[in-house]
Amino acid sequence: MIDFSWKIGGEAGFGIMTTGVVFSKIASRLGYEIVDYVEYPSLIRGGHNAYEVRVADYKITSLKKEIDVLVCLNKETFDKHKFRLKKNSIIIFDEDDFLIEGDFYIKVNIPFKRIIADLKGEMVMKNTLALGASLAVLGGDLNEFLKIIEKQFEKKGKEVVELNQSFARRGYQEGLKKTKEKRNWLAKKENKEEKLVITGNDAFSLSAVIADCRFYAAYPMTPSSSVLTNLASWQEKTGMIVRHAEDEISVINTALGASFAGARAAVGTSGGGFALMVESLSFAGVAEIPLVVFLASRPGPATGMPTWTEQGDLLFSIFAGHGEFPKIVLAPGDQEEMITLTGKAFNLADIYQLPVIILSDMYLSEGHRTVSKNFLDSFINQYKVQRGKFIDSLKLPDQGKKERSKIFLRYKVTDDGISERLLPGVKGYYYQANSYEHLEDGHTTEEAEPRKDQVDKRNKKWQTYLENDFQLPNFYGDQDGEIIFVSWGSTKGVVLEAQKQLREKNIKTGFYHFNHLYPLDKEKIKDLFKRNKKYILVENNSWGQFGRLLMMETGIEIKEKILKYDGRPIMKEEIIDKFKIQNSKVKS
Amino acid sequence: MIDFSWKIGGEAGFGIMTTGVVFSKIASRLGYEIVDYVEYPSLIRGGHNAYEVRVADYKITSLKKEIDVLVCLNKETFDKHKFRLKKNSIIIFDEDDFLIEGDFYIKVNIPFKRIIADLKGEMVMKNTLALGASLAVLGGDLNEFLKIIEKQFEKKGKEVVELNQSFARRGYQEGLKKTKEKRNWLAKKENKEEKLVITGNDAFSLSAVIADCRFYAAYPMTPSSSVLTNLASWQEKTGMIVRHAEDEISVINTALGASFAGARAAVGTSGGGFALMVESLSFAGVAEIPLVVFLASRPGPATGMPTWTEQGDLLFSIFAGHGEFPKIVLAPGDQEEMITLTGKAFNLADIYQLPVIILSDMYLSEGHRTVSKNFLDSFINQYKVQRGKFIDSLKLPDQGKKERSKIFLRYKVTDDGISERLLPGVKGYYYQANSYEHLEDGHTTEEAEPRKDQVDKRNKKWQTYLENDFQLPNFYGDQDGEIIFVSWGSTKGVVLEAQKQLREKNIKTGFYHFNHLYPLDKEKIKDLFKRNKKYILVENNSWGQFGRLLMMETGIEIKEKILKYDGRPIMKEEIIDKFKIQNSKVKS
Amino acid sequence: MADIQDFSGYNPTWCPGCGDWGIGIAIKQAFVQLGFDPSTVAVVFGIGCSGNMNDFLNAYAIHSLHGRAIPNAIGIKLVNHHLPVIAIVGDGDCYGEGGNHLIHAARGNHDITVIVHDNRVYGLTTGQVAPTAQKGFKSKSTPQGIIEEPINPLITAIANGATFVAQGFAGDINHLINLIKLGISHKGFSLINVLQPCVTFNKINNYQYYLQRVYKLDQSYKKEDINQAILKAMEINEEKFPLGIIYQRSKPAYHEQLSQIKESSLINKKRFENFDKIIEDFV
Amino acid sequence: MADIQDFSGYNPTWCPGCGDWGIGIAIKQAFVQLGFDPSTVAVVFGIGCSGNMNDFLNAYAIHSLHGRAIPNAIGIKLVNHHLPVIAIVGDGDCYGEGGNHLIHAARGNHDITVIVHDNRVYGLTTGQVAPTAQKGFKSKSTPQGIIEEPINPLITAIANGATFVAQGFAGDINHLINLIKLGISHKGFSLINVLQPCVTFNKINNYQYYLQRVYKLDQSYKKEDINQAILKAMEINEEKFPLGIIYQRSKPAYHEQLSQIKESSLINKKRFENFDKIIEDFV
Ligand SMILES: Cc1ncc(C[n+]2csc(CCOP(=O)(O)OP(=O)(O)O)c2C)c(N)n1
Ligand SMILES: Cc1ncc(C[n+]2csc(CCOP(=O)(O)OP(=O)(O)O)c2C)c(N)n1
Ligand code: SF4
Ligand code: SF4
Ligand SMILES: [Mg+2]
Ligand SMILES: [Mg+2]
Repeated sequence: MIDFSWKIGGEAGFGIMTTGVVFSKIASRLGYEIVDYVEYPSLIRGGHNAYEVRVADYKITSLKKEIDVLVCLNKETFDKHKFRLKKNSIIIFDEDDFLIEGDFYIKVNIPFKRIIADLKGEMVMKNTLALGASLAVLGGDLNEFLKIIEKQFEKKGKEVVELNQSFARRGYQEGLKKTKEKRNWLAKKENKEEKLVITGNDAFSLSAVIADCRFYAAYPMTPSSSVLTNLASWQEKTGMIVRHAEDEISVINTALGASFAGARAAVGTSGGGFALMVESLSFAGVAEIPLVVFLASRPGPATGMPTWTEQGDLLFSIFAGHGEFPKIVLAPGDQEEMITLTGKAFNLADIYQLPVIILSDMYLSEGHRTVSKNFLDSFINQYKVQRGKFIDSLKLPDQGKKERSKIFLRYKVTDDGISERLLPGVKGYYYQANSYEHLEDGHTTEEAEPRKDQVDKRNKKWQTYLENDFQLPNFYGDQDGEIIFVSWGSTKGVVLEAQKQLREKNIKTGFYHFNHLYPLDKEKIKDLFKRNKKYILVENNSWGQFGRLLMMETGIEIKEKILKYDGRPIMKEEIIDKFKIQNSKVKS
Repeated sequence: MIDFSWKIGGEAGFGIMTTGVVFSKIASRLGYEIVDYVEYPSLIRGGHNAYEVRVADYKITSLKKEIDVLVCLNKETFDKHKFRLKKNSIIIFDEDDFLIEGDFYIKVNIPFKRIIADLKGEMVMKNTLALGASLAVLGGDLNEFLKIIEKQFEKKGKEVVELNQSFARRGYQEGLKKTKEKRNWLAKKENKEEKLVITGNDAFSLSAVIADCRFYAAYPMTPSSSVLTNLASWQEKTGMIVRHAEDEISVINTALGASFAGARAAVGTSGGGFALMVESLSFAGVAEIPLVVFLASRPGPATGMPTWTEQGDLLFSIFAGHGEFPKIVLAPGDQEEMITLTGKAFNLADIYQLPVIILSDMYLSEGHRTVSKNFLDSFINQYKVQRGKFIDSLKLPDQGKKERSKIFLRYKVTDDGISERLLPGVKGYYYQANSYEHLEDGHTTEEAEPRKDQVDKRNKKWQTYLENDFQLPNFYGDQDGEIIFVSWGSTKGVVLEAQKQLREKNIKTGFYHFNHLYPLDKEKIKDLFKRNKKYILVENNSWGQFGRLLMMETGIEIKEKILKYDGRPIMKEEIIDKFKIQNSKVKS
Repeated sequence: MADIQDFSGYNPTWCPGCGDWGIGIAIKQAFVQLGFDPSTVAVVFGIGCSGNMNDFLNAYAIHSLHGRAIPNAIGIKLVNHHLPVIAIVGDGDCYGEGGNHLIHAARGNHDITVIVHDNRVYGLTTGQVAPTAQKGFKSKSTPQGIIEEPINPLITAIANGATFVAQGFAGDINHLINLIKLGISHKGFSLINVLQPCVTFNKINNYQYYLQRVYKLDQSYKKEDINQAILKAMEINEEKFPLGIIYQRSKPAYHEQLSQIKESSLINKKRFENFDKIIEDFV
Repeated sequence: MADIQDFSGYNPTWCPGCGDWGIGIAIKQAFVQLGFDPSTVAVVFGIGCSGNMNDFLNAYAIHSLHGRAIPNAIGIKLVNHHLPVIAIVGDGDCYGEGGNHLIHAARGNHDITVIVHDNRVYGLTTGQVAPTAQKGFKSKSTPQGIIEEPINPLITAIANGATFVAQGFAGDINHLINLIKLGISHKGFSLINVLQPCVTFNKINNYQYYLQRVYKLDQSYKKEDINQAILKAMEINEEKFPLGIIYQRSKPAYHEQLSQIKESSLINKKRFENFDKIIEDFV
């Protein structure tokens, strides 16, 4: 069984990130599963940059604590990660840079600097050397790397391609030279399924296109920005219109205009930008304009830690917006769920005519995973664009001699809380989408009765949603386990891995993973928690926000909590360790 | 016992509002207690405008349903309020305008139009006539009215004063002429205490000045705007600087700059404006800059019903802001509480170095009440400006030969979560207030440990607050009542009145009124709700937001709810009626 | 062919004599003369007395948030560029709360027409200063007189890429009708600043005030000369108010520069389904 | 007397060759030459590579939100007007996200100095267009080239009341030091737009580009003539970049027009306690 973790580190601004992605892609092309994670400062240069890839020949869903191969482009990398090394970890480094004392580790000395000086290369090419060397050490195939280089530098001409390839080869040769033990950790696998290597942001971007989203507006903000980059770069192919607006208020209001005009529309941002959109979210609520909001969190408050991860915006996003209006909040647990739930979000926004928030975070948004091409294809085949009560044509009104255009009852009170929504521009009708309280025909009102009716109508949508589209948490693991983990969103993968490891120790656990976060179906969820088990909440924040939401909505209180809020994702070891302590406590 | 309700109505834009306030003031000066309420559309002209004053010679805290005197400046007023009239209600109206059929009511016909035509007055003077006539009908004294007119028109010259006074007299005479029964409903009382007639906004404004708030910024928004008007008009006296900025984002950021520089600062707005401030609230949270936010709600979502009332922003305001940071939310129940809690809010903001929100709503913000001058004086005498760990001087650092300025540990980790805050400009030191996560000295950090320490430090403030400054709900009524009402903020008065009336029917009730809304002390509150009683939640919104908060924070679920969300304040009859039905249900 | 009645919704609730009446009539008349019908035009209203026109004017419409009409209008235009899109806004709305959007919409030359009710006050919130208020103007929020100088929206728009910048006067409806028609017909970003007396809260900048200070640009005025236009627009700082098109140039509108919608409007396009074309990047 | 070392915080993390290095040195040098000490000056930083100077420059400081440095700076100034207040911001920061604040701060002639790092891109978020980007500039957010025209911040400021509007170049540090000193010494709103090559994400507007296109305004240039100044500022549309003070006039600053703080700064005033004076209105 192959399962190792490779990490490269160096000074920020020298191509570490690209190198990491290329490594992940190579591993995937060779037939392996990957989970990766990047650490970088909110600086363009200076500071430390590191990229970690876990590779396995079976399904994996989180990182692992031990680093098996560490590529140190500088000494800091070694110092920072020393505590995660095992005795026989492989260290690829340059002895001209620094020395590693003692008998630990398998040391692979590659004279990066000297080679670059010899071949008159640039400093960034350290990466190419390092990747070549890594492949050699791991017993990998160089070809995929060479192909990727070719594609990457194609536009810059043959010479550039060849130069870079020569560095890759040189690194590979050096690596082979320095490797005594032959490994098959990256040996090319046969009969491999076709796979994609994508981040959560990529998954959102792909699914938005599949869902026929035609308008995307954004203002760059880490960790959501690559959605903007993706969708903008695909514009000519997909025909989507992408607007990088002057600020987030303009972003959401352009999208609302677009959605009013009939196009599926979305916006993307992080907590700070989302905060600026909150007034307009309320506008979407009262005017009943569909919108998908992609909110990729980073640790706050305020500017916080822009390039790190946290699940800190849950309660904020749920209650965001003044006044009372329905919204739906979904939080995918991984790339696959991001694909399916994004598709669903666009349908829900149209069906219920309200804002749907997709909650992500840096860990999910910027980390890569392998996703099988089959999975995506079957999603594409199954996906139906459901626009609910949106209508794009209507019989011309017949009103006697002069055929005057007629007002359309945009906010008609109905049993399910949803009214027909007419495409603006359809001949013979008109109506206004009103930010004031309004009558069924959209005109402003301040009268008590219609006000009450419209509030009831809007609130009703939630009930309809709960009946038709809400989904209970997924359950993983053993129904008869004594311990039940409860988590949401991006913490899914790490809990699954912790469960696996615990099972190896003969500890059976169950796991409720929520991705339909709001609204919640009180009675159904209460049922799930009826059994007398030990529940443990796992969240990447300091308040246990989902635990509080669960308490509010269902009265269920989870007292045991594993909370992490230092900007880093939770490691499976942290769950297992915590669990041990708690367990021993119970016993003592 | 005097207890009547007077209401005047007419077309918007014709001085109804001023007339109402003047009536309230006259009643107060004559020695009575008042509660008033204004109804006006979000239009400058057109639409209906009405002003209602309840007057009594004992303490009253809400409106009453029956209208005893209705002044109709147009027919609409009569039609709209007919359902609230009793058989012997007094109607002051103009028969040239419309006729009232049947034998009901005490009809007082005042030919407004003809008099105005005769005396060549302007249409607005209808109000003066009507007020004069009202005083006559009620057995009131004309002098106070004449004095108020004098003060009001002073600046426009003697002639204008006299013209207006002549209308007042004429109205009074007409009123006397048409009154058969002599009443003493507004007879001047002796030995009366000096009283003020103030709105919730006035109370906030006064208390902000008393609390030494030196900087106020706002962008006009109903129903908060009169705070801006008040504070701006007092600037020359108080020395406060008031800025009407270009938008709400500028409002809060100017105030944060002012607060950073050492001045007590506040901002005021309604839900929509508050929504725009939310990103910066999070900034105040992480940078630990004190700020008082006055949030006067109106029915949302979005533009909603600008001139009406609702308690719809509770959960939004509590969870407003991305990331996790502490804030304090207070919701005064009436004018007196607005005075004391505003004073407290400025102290809390300084002591805990965080944003403190004062939640009001249109009903509290724009309705008048009598407040005794003694109450205010004793508040002024007792009030202490407590600035917590704010320091405005520090010994010069001694650092050897060259005395370089030294960095001040602005975010020092302490037991209570609060660090010293140095006045910027103090010689020999410097520091930055940082919107990024930071070290104790304010420099940006992305390291795990200091991040965790700062999150813990900020969260700690809540605990310190709960120990030192949190207050449990006030209890009113009978400890042994079977029924316990639970409400918050501006619904206080109406519940108190409902209790009184129920007691008259021998139904004993208790009432927990919350004004320290967030954070809540879980254990202490759970204790309060331990007794097996029938709890009834009273809220002016559709979600029962406080009920949900209570559930989240304490696990207490209140199933019986009286919720109103049509833009109107709750009437005591609505509580009593609902109560009857519920009660009878219980019996059947 | 639609007539005035087609566009007439509720009876306006503006104060008698308010300049908004004139603007309202001019807009409806312009729509009629352009051959529009309520179902063939999109209007976005801001929040203010100006924006209250939402209930008086029939059209496919958004009654937006305070300050946000412009981005809404841009969104509509990009999706359905065959619809004419008009934003009807206040000076507090568009130059205060939403000031940033004005600049950036101008930069993009988005093909929308922005009609600003310049009454130098916040009418709907009962009389605070707008960014157009004259220095020293006393209002509820500035009882000692405003310290700020008025904004110059005309130059701000011209210097930042607007291709049609005009000024009208609510007291000259015929002239205004024409201006609005020209603004809507212009392909690109059109700003029409309309001098609008607020009879209730602005006792200084009333009809008389403007009648004495407005004048019409004549034939000799070269509206395509940007330098001249800017100097012309400077005159409002000296309380002289040129009426007419102050600046106009022809330049492709934003939507005309999008290859995506060369063939058909965004809303009418067929769904993109060639997903493999984008998936290949991730293998 | 403080020296450069007093103002030097952490070592900058800007890319080698980035124009921010030059701006950083110029600011520190100007502070030293003006006789400041870290404890006698207030600085507000925006969010961006530019704003990252927060950790490299010692002073009483706020590291603000993206786009909000200007209102923070105004607040500080009004409370403690004896402190010089400088805002150090990016072009995305100040002309994009915070564009509205620029206009209205200029209108108020608030006595703050705004130093904008004009690199025509968003540096910190790794290379999207800023509002200053040239039409057609290709970036992560505009792979087909930006459609919008660049903002003209100089005219925008001048036309809306700024009293000191200047342009500097990160490649001419001595000139820039002087400009910053003059801007800070000027009583009123000062905008200094600094042309700043971003060597990493803007391969077009690099040092060469600017060296070929910048020129210094000479003695004969009349900086107090507003019409001339605006025409001068128009030149940037043609890729000519005048360096120096483009416009300056003397006018009371906002805080100088507040009677409340004639005698003493707001923070140093005695507490107001004559409450009956305001209570009487309510009897
Ligand atoms: C975010 C927000 N802030 C404030 C308000 C309150 N408000 C409504 S209209 C208005 C100003 C109206 O002035 P203007 O835009 O000039 O329009 P006018 O009434 O003068 O036509 C304000 C401040 C609001 N609705 N939303
Ligand atoms: C509200 C908000 N939106 C977006 C961001 C993300 N962000 C950080 S810096 C930046 C742009 C930086 O560009 P610029 O202001 O030009 O500064 P530069 O890095 O070029 O110096 C953005 C969009 C943010 N921090 N806050
Ligand atoms: S308040 Fe002014 S702007 Fe509003 S309707 Fe009346 S006159 Fe017109
Ligand atoms: S990315 Fe550009 S602006 Fe930022 S530090 Fe590097 S060169 Fe300078
Ligand atoms: Mg206005
Ligand atoms: Mg920039």
